[in-house]
Amino acid sequence: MIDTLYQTGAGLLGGAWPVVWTLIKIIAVVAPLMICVAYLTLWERKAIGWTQIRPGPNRVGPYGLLTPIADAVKLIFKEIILPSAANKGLFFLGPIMTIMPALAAWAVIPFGPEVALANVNAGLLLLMAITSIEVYGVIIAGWASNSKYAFLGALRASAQMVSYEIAMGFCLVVVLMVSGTMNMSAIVLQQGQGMFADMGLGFLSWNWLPLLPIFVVFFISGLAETNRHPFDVVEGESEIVAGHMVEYSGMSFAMFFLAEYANMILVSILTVTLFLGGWMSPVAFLDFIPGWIWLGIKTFVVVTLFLWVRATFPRYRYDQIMRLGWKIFIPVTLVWLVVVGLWIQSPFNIWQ
Amino acid sequence: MNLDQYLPVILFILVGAGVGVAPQVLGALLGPHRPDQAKNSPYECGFEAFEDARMKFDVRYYLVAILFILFDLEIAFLFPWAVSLKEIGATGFWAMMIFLGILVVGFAYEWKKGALDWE
Amino acid sequence: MLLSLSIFLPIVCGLVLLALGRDDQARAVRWLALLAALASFAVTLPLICGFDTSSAAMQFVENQPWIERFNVRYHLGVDGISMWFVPLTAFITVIVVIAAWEVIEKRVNQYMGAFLVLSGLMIGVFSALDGLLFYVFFEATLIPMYIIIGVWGGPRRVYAAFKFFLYTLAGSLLMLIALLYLYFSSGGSFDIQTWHKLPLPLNTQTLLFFAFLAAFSVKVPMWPVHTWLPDAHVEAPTGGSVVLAAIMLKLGAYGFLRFSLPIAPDAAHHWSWLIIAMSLIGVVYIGLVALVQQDMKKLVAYSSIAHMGFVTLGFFIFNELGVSGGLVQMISHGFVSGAMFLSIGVLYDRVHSREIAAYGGVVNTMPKFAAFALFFTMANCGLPATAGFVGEWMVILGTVKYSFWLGAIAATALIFGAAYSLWMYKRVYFGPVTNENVKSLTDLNAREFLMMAVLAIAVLWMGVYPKPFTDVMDKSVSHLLQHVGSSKLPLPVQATAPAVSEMPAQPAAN
Amino acid sequence: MNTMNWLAVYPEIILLAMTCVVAMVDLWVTDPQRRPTYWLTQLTLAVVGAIHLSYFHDGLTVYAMQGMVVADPMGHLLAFFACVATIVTLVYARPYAASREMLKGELFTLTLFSMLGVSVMVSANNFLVVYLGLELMSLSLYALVALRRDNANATEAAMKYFVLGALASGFLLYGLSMMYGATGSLSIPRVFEVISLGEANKSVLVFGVVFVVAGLAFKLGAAPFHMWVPDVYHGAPTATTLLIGAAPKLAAFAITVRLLVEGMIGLAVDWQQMLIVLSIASLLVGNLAAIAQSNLKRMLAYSTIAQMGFMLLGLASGVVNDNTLSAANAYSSAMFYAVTYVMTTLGSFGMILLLSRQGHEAEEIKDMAGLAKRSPWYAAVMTIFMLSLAGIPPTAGFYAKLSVLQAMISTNNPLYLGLAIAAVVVSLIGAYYYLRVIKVMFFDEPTDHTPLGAPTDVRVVMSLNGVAVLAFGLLPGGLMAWCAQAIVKTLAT
Amino acid sequence: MAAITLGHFLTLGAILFALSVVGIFMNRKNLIVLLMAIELMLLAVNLNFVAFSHYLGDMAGQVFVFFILTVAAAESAIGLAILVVLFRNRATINVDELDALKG
Repeated sequence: MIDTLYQTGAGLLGGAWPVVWTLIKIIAVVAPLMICVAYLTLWERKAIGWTQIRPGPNRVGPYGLLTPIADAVKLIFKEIILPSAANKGLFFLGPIMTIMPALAAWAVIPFGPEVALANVNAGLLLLMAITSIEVYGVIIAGWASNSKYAFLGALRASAQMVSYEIAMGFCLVVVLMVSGTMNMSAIVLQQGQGMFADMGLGFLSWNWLPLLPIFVVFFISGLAETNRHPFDVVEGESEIVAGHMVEYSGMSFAMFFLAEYANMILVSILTVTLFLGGWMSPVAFLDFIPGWIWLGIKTFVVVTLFLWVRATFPRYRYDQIMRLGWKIFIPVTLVWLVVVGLWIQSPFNIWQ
Repeated sequence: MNLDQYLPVILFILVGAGVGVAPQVLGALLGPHRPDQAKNSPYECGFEAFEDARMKFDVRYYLVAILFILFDLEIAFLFPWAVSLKEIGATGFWAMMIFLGILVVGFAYEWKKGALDWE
Repeated sequence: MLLSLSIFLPIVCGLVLLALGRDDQARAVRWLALLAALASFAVTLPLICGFDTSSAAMQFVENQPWIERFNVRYHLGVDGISMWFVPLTAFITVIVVIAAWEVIEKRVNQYMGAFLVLSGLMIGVFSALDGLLFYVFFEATLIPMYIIIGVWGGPRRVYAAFKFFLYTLAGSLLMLIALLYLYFSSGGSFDIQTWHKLPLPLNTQTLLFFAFLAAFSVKVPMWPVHTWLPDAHVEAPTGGSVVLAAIMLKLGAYGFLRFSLPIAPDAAHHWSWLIIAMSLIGVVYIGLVALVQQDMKKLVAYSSIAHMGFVTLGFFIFNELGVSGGLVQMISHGFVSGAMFLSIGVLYDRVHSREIAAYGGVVNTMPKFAAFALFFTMANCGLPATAGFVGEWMVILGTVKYSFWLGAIAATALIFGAAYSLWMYKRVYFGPVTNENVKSLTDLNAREFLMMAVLAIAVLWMGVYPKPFTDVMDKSVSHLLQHVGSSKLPLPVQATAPAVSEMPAQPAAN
Repeated sequence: MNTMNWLAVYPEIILLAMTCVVAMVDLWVTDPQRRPTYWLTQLTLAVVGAIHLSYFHDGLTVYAMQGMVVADPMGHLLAFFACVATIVTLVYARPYAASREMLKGELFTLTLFSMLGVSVMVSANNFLVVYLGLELMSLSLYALVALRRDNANATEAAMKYFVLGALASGFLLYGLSMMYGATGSLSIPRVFEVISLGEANKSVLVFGVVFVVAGLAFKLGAAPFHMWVPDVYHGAPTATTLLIGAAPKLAAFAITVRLLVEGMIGLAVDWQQMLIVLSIASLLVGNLAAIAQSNLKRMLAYSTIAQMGFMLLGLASGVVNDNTLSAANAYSSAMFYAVTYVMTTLGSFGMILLLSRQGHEAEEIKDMAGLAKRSPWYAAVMTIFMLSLAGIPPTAGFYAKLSVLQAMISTNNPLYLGLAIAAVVVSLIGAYYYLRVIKVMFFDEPTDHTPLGAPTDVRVVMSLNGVAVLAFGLLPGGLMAWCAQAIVKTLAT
Repeated sequence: MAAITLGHFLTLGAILFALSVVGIFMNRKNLIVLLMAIELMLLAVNLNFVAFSHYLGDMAGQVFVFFILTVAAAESAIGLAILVVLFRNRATINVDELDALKG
């Protein structure tokens, strides 16, 4: 069916068709993503509610299912306040720079074998490059607002993000070492090989097991990168209110909100892709279930883990955050990097 | 060079930017616009803002930025090495170990000098 | 070994004094310095006795490799032209040490050390047979002299010291280029005697000639580059003036004989008119300038320039009388001008003024001194039977031989000499005692008497019996003139360039 | 070409390893005098210097690290001198640094790193290695200039040094990229080959050479790319000035030879013209501006510009009329010039260090007043340095000038003859301001009559330094022969 | 797509380079701009190297770029550090006001 559609379109639009076709595919990714994001907010409130033995939002629609829609409508009709002495252009640019990378990174995420918008060879590199832009949004927003809280929040956020980016980078390097490629699909496929996979127990061949410390570091760094609890001092209400977003309102604020949740999903799907076998089924006898469902399930689990962490842990102090990033994660990843390197050099190399 | 694969990436970036622009425009059009001085003043817990918000800030942020640049570049070196680790064999491995050794010296230096302490 | 010894004995002694001496041991330092100077002088005496007057060749030769990469050699030797200057230098140094005995009170060791080092370096200049070695000594003499003028000099000493240094350096740097050019064109040799034999085209010779002229004319000094000399003399301490006049000026004149004439004889002939003109202008014009001086030292300084004009005049008329006359004039001027400056020093030490007007009637209070002064003044204006007469007379005779009118002009210059010398003498020594300064003068003490007497004997001896001096020179001078007389232009017929092929090759690339 | 030859790069390996060790050791040193760090640094430099010297005496040319590095006599000799210069610098710098809160581990670590950069540069056989060595050295030096964090002048100097240094690197790199594009290789011997075969695009090459020369001129501090020199020399803590003024000059000379001579001798006609212009400009600017200075460091900085101009004249007289016969002569004269310059400059800046006391920077020329009365020996030593810089015999500086002039004259080319004359005339101006220092020391009355106090090691090294300048003035043959030997052997391969 | 030749890359590189040089020499206000100009200069060089490397089919140029990138980072790190201490001493990063060193 898709093929037919493609052919027809190509006939109709000629040279411009690939662009249009790609746009269609992008929308096919973005639209569900937006819905996911919207409902993630609801899921978060529900999940936390349940953890604290309360029902969570339940007024709008059945079980509160229309809450995100109501939120959106409310936000659209809110006034966008431009604080005095703010840099107008930058103030407008901040949210854009935040949401853009959170979405653009999806271009290289593989949803199944050969199912990625851009199956580029330097996928992982591209991902790192795009997500690094995130910091700009934060900084620009903080600077443009002309508010001390925003400014301090932005500084804190960016320092924290870049700190954890290093740990994250080291984690990616270790993954690369064992997979030998930067292509995301190939990284997933590589996890399907190995002794346990041959025995039908694919989930034991995935990267999370041999790279367990890295997996843990990656996940926690992911929390910090997205400024999620327990690393959310950026918007620590008791200290600096909403951090770099304090002066934003209405849809501008919604953009930051959207970006945060999109990023959360992105980090989750990355974790899944890099460590949890992507679209592959954990055990051979469940292979009949389609890959995208597996991917969805795994991502959902990891996202829920994010929420669980939020519900469980108290907030870290800023110096503790920095210490964790620099003094614990970097040494751990470095050591494990060397260990894996030696492992690959040794006869016991399991990633032939 | 196969650049075709990068077309979606560029388009996606544009779409992402569009997703950023459209709602803000929409919000600006649909939302009310009734500014007053109190509303527009920067939020300072009810106080009057008494100095420029773009103030001097702690030098440690610079330090973090500088350290970040350096470490990030180490990672940039590690990337191609990691990808080709299986081809370059022991020589390549040990070369990078020397590199990492020097990196560790630098890291230990920073640690002991207190560059990594926030307090 | 003798020459090395005469060079390095004073230098080493001087350095030792510099390094070890302290102001609270001034007495010991003085005696040590005197001892060193006497020893150095003693070392030069065998040169006079052992010199073979029948040969024009270099004697007491020492030849060792020094800087092998540039084929520079430590090559020393003296011939008739340079021989007398070695003992003369050592002798003047002794005088200078004695002259400074009580006068110099601060930093005595540095003063004495500087003069001893200077003496060694100047002997080095006179005996170097290697171009670069010559240059090194030639330049190195600037350093102690600069310090001497600057530290112990008069009120404008800094200006004078700088002027002295920079003028001389400016000239000699051009000479350095010339030396390097000769090194290159001789195929890698710094040997002066090799250069003498080098055939060179006229325009090259001209360039070389002017490069050397730049160095030596400043040093001599010739009009119009003489202006540093009055300043240097006026500001220098007595010892500095003595050495400057007696020896340093001779370095330049000596350079003409060692470099300009033999290396570029054709150019020398070609441009001799220029030198002669400059010399004559110097003699006449400077004589006139000397007449109007108010300052005794300046007057004697100008008279030195005039006397050195005779020397260069003598060199560039290319006959034996002229050249030997010039040489004799150099030596005699060494004694006479030294004595003149010492006389002024004697007065200055007592009155602390050099103004002629500050004196008058000195003969009344210092009869012994006045007698010496009269004798030296007479020598300075060339009275027969004094040293000054012989050289000037020979030069004038030579000039007349060359051209009557030039000789006539030169002879008139003698009159100026007599005029300013005697007039100064009259104003300073004769007449009634006009002021308190002069009234309180005391006559020579034993030390001063000794210096004066020794110098007077030397001046008298040279004036009465100059034969030992001329004997030594004869062969070398005639050899030189013979050499200068024959053209060195490379002739197409005379295709052999003897020296070049034997020279070690230029260090080649790759 | 395709082997590692670890043996050839032992000095660099040792240097790197020891730098790391020093950096680590210092973290646990509590001694405020930093003795363990200091002695470990000196030991390292001494050992490395000794190895370089022995390699130099072996006289072999070895390609190492798969042709990236060439360990040849020139490289070893220059590295040896750089080691010696750094040792001497540290000796002079220690008391000064101690009284200015500069005596930290970083001083030693960064010094060793810059020395490593020098060491890498002098034996580079590839554009990449040249660049890396250059940056390693420069970056360390930028940091060293800013080592006195509370000193406004020092930080300003550091900023200027940094900006213009980075600009220079940019120029050099741009030029190198052009060379790479034209010749298709980063390897210096290969570049040489391609150029001499005439296969490369001439206009691209010349375009590249312009930028390379400009970049090198920046690094050497030759006019009109000299503007950083006075400010940096002046503003930097004197100990750092010494570090900038000594070993890096040798390195700059080395890469000039590596890039221009070993790589691009085929384009000699083009770059020599530029060097000539640079050197004339440097001689004029350096000497004329130096006269007006009252600050000794600034004056010496301008004098450096002039001295570099003179050295460039030596480099510019290698190839005349397509004749490379005099090349070895010319380049070894330039090398000798660089070496003696470094030796002298060490002493003269060392003297400023010696004169400075706690809380007082003796930077002004008038601070030298009456030194001859306070400490005659130091005055004599300083006199030797000044005379050497002025090129008056019998000091080493004279032979440096002599050998360069000799190289120019032996081209037997009227242009070069004229240049030589111009050079000596301009250096006459130079003599003036050097003499002024001597004048101040000897003729002026001191404001302070206390003799200079200095630790024994400083006294000994300073005296040795002065004696060396004089001794190489009396017997320069050995050093000249070394330089000649190094260049001849290097060019032969 | 229209053919992009080596010349285009080189021209772009040259323009960037020229811009950065102008930025360094004409900038009289802010030191940060100066640091940025320096980075731009290195990027221009990188562009050259990559272009040449591609058209020559030789990897060495790209390796060089890698090193330049690293060094550029180290350079800007040091530059920023110096900037910070300078600001602490002078309370300005205005290029025009850095004139304490004049002789």
